[in-house]
Amino acid sequence: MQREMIERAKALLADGTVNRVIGWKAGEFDYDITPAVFTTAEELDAGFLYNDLCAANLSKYLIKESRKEGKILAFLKPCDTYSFSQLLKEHRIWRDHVYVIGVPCEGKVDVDTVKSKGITGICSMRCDGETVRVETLYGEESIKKDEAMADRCLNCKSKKHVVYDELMGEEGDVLDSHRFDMVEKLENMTPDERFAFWRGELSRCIRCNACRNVCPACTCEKCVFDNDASGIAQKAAVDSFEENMFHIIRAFHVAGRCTDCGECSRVCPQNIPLHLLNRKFIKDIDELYGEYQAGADPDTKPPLNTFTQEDAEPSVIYERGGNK
Amino acid sequence: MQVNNSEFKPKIVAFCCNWCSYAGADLAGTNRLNYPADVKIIRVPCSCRVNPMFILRAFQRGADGVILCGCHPGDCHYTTGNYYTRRRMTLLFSMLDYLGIEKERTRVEWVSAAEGAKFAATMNDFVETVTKLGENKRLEDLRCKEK
Amino acid sequence: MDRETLIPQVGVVTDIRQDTPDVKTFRVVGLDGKKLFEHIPGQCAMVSVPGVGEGMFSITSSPTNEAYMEFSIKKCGCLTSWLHMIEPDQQVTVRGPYGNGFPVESALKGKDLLFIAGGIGLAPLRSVINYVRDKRENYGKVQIVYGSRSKEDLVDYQEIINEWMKDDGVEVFLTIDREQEGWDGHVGFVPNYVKELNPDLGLTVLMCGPPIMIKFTLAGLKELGFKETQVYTTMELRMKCGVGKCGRCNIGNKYVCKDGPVFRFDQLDELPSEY
Amino acid sequence: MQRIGVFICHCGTNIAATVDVKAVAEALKHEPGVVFSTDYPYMCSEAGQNIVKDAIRDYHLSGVVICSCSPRMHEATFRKAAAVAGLNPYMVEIANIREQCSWIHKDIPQATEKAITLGKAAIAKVHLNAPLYAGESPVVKRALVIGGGIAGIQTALDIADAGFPVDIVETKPTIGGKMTQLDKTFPTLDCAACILTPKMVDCAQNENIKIYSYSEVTDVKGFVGNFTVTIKRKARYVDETKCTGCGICTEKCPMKKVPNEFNLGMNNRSAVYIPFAQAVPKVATIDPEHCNMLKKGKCGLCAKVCTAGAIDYKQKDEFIEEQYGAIVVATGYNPINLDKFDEFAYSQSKDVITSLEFERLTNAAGPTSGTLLRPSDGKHPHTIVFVQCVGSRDTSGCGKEYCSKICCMYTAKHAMLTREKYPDTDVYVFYIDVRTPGKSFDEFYRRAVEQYGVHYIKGMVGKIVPQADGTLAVQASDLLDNKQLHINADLVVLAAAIEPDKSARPLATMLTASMDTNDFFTEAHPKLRPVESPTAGVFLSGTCQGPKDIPETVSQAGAAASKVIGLLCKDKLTCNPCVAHSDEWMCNGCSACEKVCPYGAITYEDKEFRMPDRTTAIRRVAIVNEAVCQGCGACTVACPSGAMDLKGFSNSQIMAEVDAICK
Amino acid sequence: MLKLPIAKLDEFFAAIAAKETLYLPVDNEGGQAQYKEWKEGVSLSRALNTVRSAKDFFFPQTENLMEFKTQGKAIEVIDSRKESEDFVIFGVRACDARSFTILDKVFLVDPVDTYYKTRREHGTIISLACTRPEETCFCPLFGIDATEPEGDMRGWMTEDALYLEPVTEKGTALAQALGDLLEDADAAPVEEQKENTKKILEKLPFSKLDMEEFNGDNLLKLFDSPKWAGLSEACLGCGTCTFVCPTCQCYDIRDFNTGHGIQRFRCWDSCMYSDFTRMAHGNPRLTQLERFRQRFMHKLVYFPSNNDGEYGCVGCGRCLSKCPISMNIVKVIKTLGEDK
Repeated sequence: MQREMIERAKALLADGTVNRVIGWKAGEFDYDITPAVFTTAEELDAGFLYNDLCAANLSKYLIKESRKEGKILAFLKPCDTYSFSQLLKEHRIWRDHVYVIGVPCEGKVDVDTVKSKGITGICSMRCDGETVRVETLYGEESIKKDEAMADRCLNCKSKKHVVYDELMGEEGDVLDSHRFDMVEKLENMTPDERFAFWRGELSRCIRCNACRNVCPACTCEKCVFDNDASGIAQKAAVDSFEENMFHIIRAFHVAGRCTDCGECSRVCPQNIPLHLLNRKFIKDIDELYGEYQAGADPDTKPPLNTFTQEDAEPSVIYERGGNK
Repeated sequence: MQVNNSEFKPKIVAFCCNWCSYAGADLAGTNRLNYPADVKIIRVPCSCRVNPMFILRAFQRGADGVILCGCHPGDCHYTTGNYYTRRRMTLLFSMLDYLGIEKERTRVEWVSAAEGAKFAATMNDFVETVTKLGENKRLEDLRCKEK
Repeated sequence: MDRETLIPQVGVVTDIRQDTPDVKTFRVVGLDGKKLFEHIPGQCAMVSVPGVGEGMFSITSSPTNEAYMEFSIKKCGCLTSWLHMIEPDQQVTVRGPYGNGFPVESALKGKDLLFIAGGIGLAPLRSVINYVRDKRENYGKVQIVYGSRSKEDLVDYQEIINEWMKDDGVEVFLTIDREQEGWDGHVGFVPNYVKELNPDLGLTVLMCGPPIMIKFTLAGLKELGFKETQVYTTMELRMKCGVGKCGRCNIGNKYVCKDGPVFRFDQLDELPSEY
Repeated sequence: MQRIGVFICHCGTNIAATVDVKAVAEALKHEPGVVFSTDYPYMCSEAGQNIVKDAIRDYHLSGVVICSCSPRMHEATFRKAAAVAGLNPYMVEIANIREQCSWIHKDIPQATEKAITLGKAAIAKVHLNAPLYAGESPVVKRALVIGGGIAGIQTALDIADAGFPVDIVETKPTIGGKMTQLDKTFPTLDCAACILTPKMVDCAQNENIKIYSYSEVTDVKGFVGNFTVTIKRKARYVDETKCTGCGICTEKCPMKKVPNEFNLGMNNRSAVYIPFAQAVPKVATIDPEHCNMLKKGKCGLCAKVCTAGAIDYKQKDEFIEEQYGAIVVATGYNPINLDKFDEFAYSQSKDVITSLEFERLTNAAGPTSGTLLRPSDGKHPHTIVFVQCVGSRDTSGCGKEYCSKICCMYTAKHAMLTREKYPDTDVYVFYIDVRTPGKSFDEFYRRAVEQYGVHYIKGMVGKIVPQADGTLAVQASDLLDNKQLHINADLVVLAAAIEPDKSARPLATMLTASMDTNDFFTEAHPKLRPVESPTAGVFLSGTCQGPKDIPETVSQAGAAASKVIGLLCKDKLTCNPCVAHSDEWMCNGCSACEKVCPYGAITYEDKEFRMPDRTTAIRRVAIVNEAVCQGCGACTVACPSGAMDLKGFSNSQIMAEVDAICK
Repeated sequence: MLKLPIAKLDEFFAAIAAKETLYLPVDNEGGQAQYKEWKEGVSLSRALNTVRSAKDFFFPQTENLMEFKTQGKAIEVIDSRKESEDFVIFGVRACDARSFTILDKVFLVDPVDTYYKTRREHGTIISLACTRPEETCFCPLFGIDATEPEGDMRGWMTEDALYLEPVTEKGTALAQALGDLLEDADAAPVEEQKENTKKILEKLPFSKLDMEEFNGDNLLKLFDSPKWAGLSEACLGCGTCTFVCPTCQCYDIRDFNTGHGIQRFRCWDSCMYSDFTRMAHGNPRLTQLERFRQRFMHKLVYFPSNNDGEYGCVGCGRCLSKCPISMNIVKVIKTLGEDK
């Protein structure tokens, strides 16, 4: 696939369709892959990479890239296309400056997940069918691929590309994932347990803003939390309240717009399962206002920007689940 | 330490839309319908003006309960405002509940300009509920607590 | 015992003078009625209103003023707008002094001095000018070129007319950007005026003003034959925490809070162009 | 930081009896920024207002807080007083310490404490108030009426009578609408044409009225007082100014087999046609679908016979742009399509007709010249079955859930007229309920039953099966007698539900006017502003807002006209200054605000910005039309960045109040 | 050399905790190590290092500097600091142990930061030698010996014992206070462990990067390098690298109105944030390139040029494993180092 992508990119560069290519660039190890813009065939040969470790969602970069001169070729995985489509819907990307090639994704191996299995000192990593072979400072190890994948890939919502100019490989389908299982589990806890759970998680937040800055839905020119005039600007989550506030408001601001790409949880240095906040909103929206997948189509109104006269009353939350 | 609930005076912030609920609150006053002084009303043009930030801000600053009152669905002065409110607040409150914060501390109630009695009754009920819950601990900002 | 560098003292604003439509000069003393601390001309102090903000301002009064300090503050942001609303007896907090200041007791001593200022840029220079005027014997001749948008925008106009202009050995050249009724002085931008005046190449230049003025004046001075080693400026706007630790004020490896804010242009030349 | 004056009203004893007003004045005196604080028995009295005015001048106040009764009571009073004293009226805030404090609390210390808190909240807010200025926008003194039926005609006439120019845009070649197709009108049974055509003529002759017939609105820009409307004048291939309406062309036209829409296809017309004798404007129109000259370039007969030289085969659609101050929507209705009701055999038998077709069959100008004859064989029908509520009050999903309102009465009319003209005819009416709430309506219905012997049967028609002998087997149930009925009818008339005209929805989008799920336009307020749409400057007339009969339509038309006149009488509109405002540096153009705006007040612009790094960038940003925004604030919450804020109720103001209350 | 049988580890912790607050790396809910206060039942994490560095102890993410009370026109300044209590940090790795000397060069030079200084004086550091370095480690590059960490007392953990060696007076005092819990021991097992670890350290991929380019003389050349554009293009501008970094010390001072006073607090800030340098006159670092460059120039050029060649990096590798886009100081060193 990688070879094919490089050839196609070269061809599109050569015929002038595009003048840049955004993709993934190899790092020092197999897993430290950086999103990068390539402008020449040589650069592509030297560094372009696509494999089971290329996890970053490139769609957000296109906000800036599409505003530049000329057209850029973007390789997008199925879940990236949802983000891309949502960004188009919000007029954040200049569509005619982007040439999208959809590329297949079989789920990405996550180095942190591998490390959490006790494999450390990883110098190289290679997918061999369903097995991931890892070379470490301390010898060779192997791990099953599905044990090496992050939650977001294990519960992949769709292998279908919702927007593209060209597709490589077979088109996949929308999947029936179990992505709400954990949300449900939390819902079934008592409020005390839930409170304890979230305190345990959110108290680790260091307010590095990685979740926000990587999020393809967070595209404000200036975030309310950075804007002193907003009255709620905060920098370091000084009090536990501020941790809650930041994550509640952030989740609320992306509610109905979050495509559940899972980047927030991927980049969190503290391994906070932030996607569980977004998924809660998605689940509520699905249950209360009808199934809605952000980014799935260009026209439907985001659920928080529309209504029906028959919508549930807020008291529904008192009724739901009794005294859970 | 056991909180003595009979002495606990909750702080309640009530956001009322200018056209229905604020008028309903006025009517409660005109009819001398008593409700606890712990309830303080903030006038907003429409319930849809209430940003989730305001609600969290109130909790941060020491509110023990926040109630939002608007026109009945379908009667919004601006036609559609309270429909948005309804969705926004349903989701917000559900999220607070999900985080383990007592859901009884937040409420949305539709009160028309004619429902002075309902306004007073709602406030009495809400204050009672929040009083039972006691002080807001789960969504407090320790810095804002009087030392 | 280390000096507490971040904890401010409380100062009382004893007098507020409206200098121009958007500049006020505040006179500040300590709670005991005495001057808060000593300083070198060109040094700054952090003035703050708790809950509103902190701001770094150059101390515009001369160290020779034993009674009080003055800050000339232009209304531009949240804190400065707030300061413009206050009335005498309002307390503020002050910490400092910060920065190196002008080398009035070393490099500048005995020199002929040319001050070039634009707009509120007079504020840091005023401290030096008055210092030099008070210690006249230590310095050669003094020339001051000061320009502003209009007559009303000239800061310390009264002091300039009533004191500076009457001093021996002090020449003041005022200019305003556009013709104005009741103004018979020079009209034109500062850089051009400096070139017109064709100052003596032996002068040491102290310059402060808006970046665009600095840029063109420096170019003009160079054309006239001045060397960068002769020209000083101050970059106090780059100061944030005042102590050179918060990580903002550096230009390359130089920290404006500690190594500045007063720089000679040849020093700036060695630094990355990040200012 | 403001210089604030605080004024505590005793309201006689209304406040002072339970709130220690002196204590409140004293406590608030020490709040930051407060330079003056006092109390007075009646703040709203002239003397009280003078205290406020004097303090504003003497203490150079930049903000005023009045602790008194509800702002709904006296906010305007104190704002005016402040304005008189030279303070921007929006620098006044009211703390409601009567309705929301003294009147509901009995305990004096408690009420006093609450009053102080409310005062502090108002002070906190006023610190962040900024002077607001009500903008003004000029009013174009011309109205547009979309739709030339009785609703549009009446509205236009009333507006024109008041002296304002008004344009009617009608998509058909003539104005008149559905009413021209009706025979008699209930309950007085006067002839529709007799009462309508004079009004049509009035329209044509009124100097203030301009009729754009055979035209459509294709674009609407602007806002109340200032709409720019693009009107497409469809090519009619006849020069309106030259055509005399003599009709020679229609007679000579060789293409005579075009279904006549005026008679609902029950007879034919020529390719060049005048819809009916009293059409306004009375000019011919060439139907390009059927004209041989336009289709094949052969014929040209009409041009030859036209002595006025009005025929112009080269005519093109023309787009004109006009300015209007107000727009009235009068797009009317249509009977629903009956495809989904095939149990009534409408598509199978010519003798199953709609009520509107029945109108044509009984109309002297209709295909049968007013004689009631079966469409299939031209014979006189002896048994007629009327079926009510065909598609109305239908919860099955095939029809409409609402009641079409007019069917009960026109069916009674049809039944009665049939029995009167043809006493030998048996007339059955199947109904769910008969609804006759209207002046003389129930009397009318009873006359049909009692005087004319119409068989009213409460029940449903299950099926209609055309028989070999040309009759129609009607299977029905009689709910009162609880039995099945079989009637062999000669003619079946279906009272089809009515629905808004199809053009309404795209028009609503253009106007940013809201619609309900049935595509009826929604009112600004269902009770109190029934003829205004929520979009300022857009008014509703007739059935586009909901089913109604002619008198109701005419009265709503008049009401809409009076609202329009009220608007056009003003030279300038004063806007509510408490409107949304977008900070274009923070806006990212995501369109969330636009989606929740009920007034269409938000538009987007690609604007060029000079960025701090001296490059220029084109950014899509939201622009709020302050003349259209009503200040609800829905957009401010939809906007995640806070770029959108509401003047007078800004985020920081409300949060300052929250802080003060929770302190 | 002192020795503590591993079975007595809890006893050892308890003994310290009885005297002073003891912090040590503990596994948290996120499955990673984090410094937490030792309490009965808390066990030492087996992870190589904590996600957040140990700088928190001396330069916490947020700290209240002072309070203000205002009344009318009057202001009262209240130094709300309480006398800091003594504390012990156990398990600091060599990289973090070195980071304190780097922070000292910022906070303890004139004008001294008294908040930092007080904490520094009250803290006792028990460092712990590494035995299982990871691929991201490159402390040898900065002359740090992971087998012989700095600190008030240094320790080596073997399978059956904890070996300790007091280094400073503070360390000696602590060892003495622990009395008979510690016994004198032979250093041989420690030496053996060191040997083994060193073999791994030898294999570390980045421990021998070429640093020749990075000195004050090349300041302008490096600053003007065209390569910054490519290096910084994917940077998200988040603060992850700066917040996990043991030597990053940029801060912001802010006021918070609590409703009954103003709290002035200091909190971590990041030079990677877009409005970090936004000040009264504008923003001198407008693009992410400039901010990205600032961070690395500071660590690799500015800091050494002002501090006798000492780099502002200790090679702990946190930014390597935590950067969301896997851009890091090693890639910067490699890329810019090519231009010799």
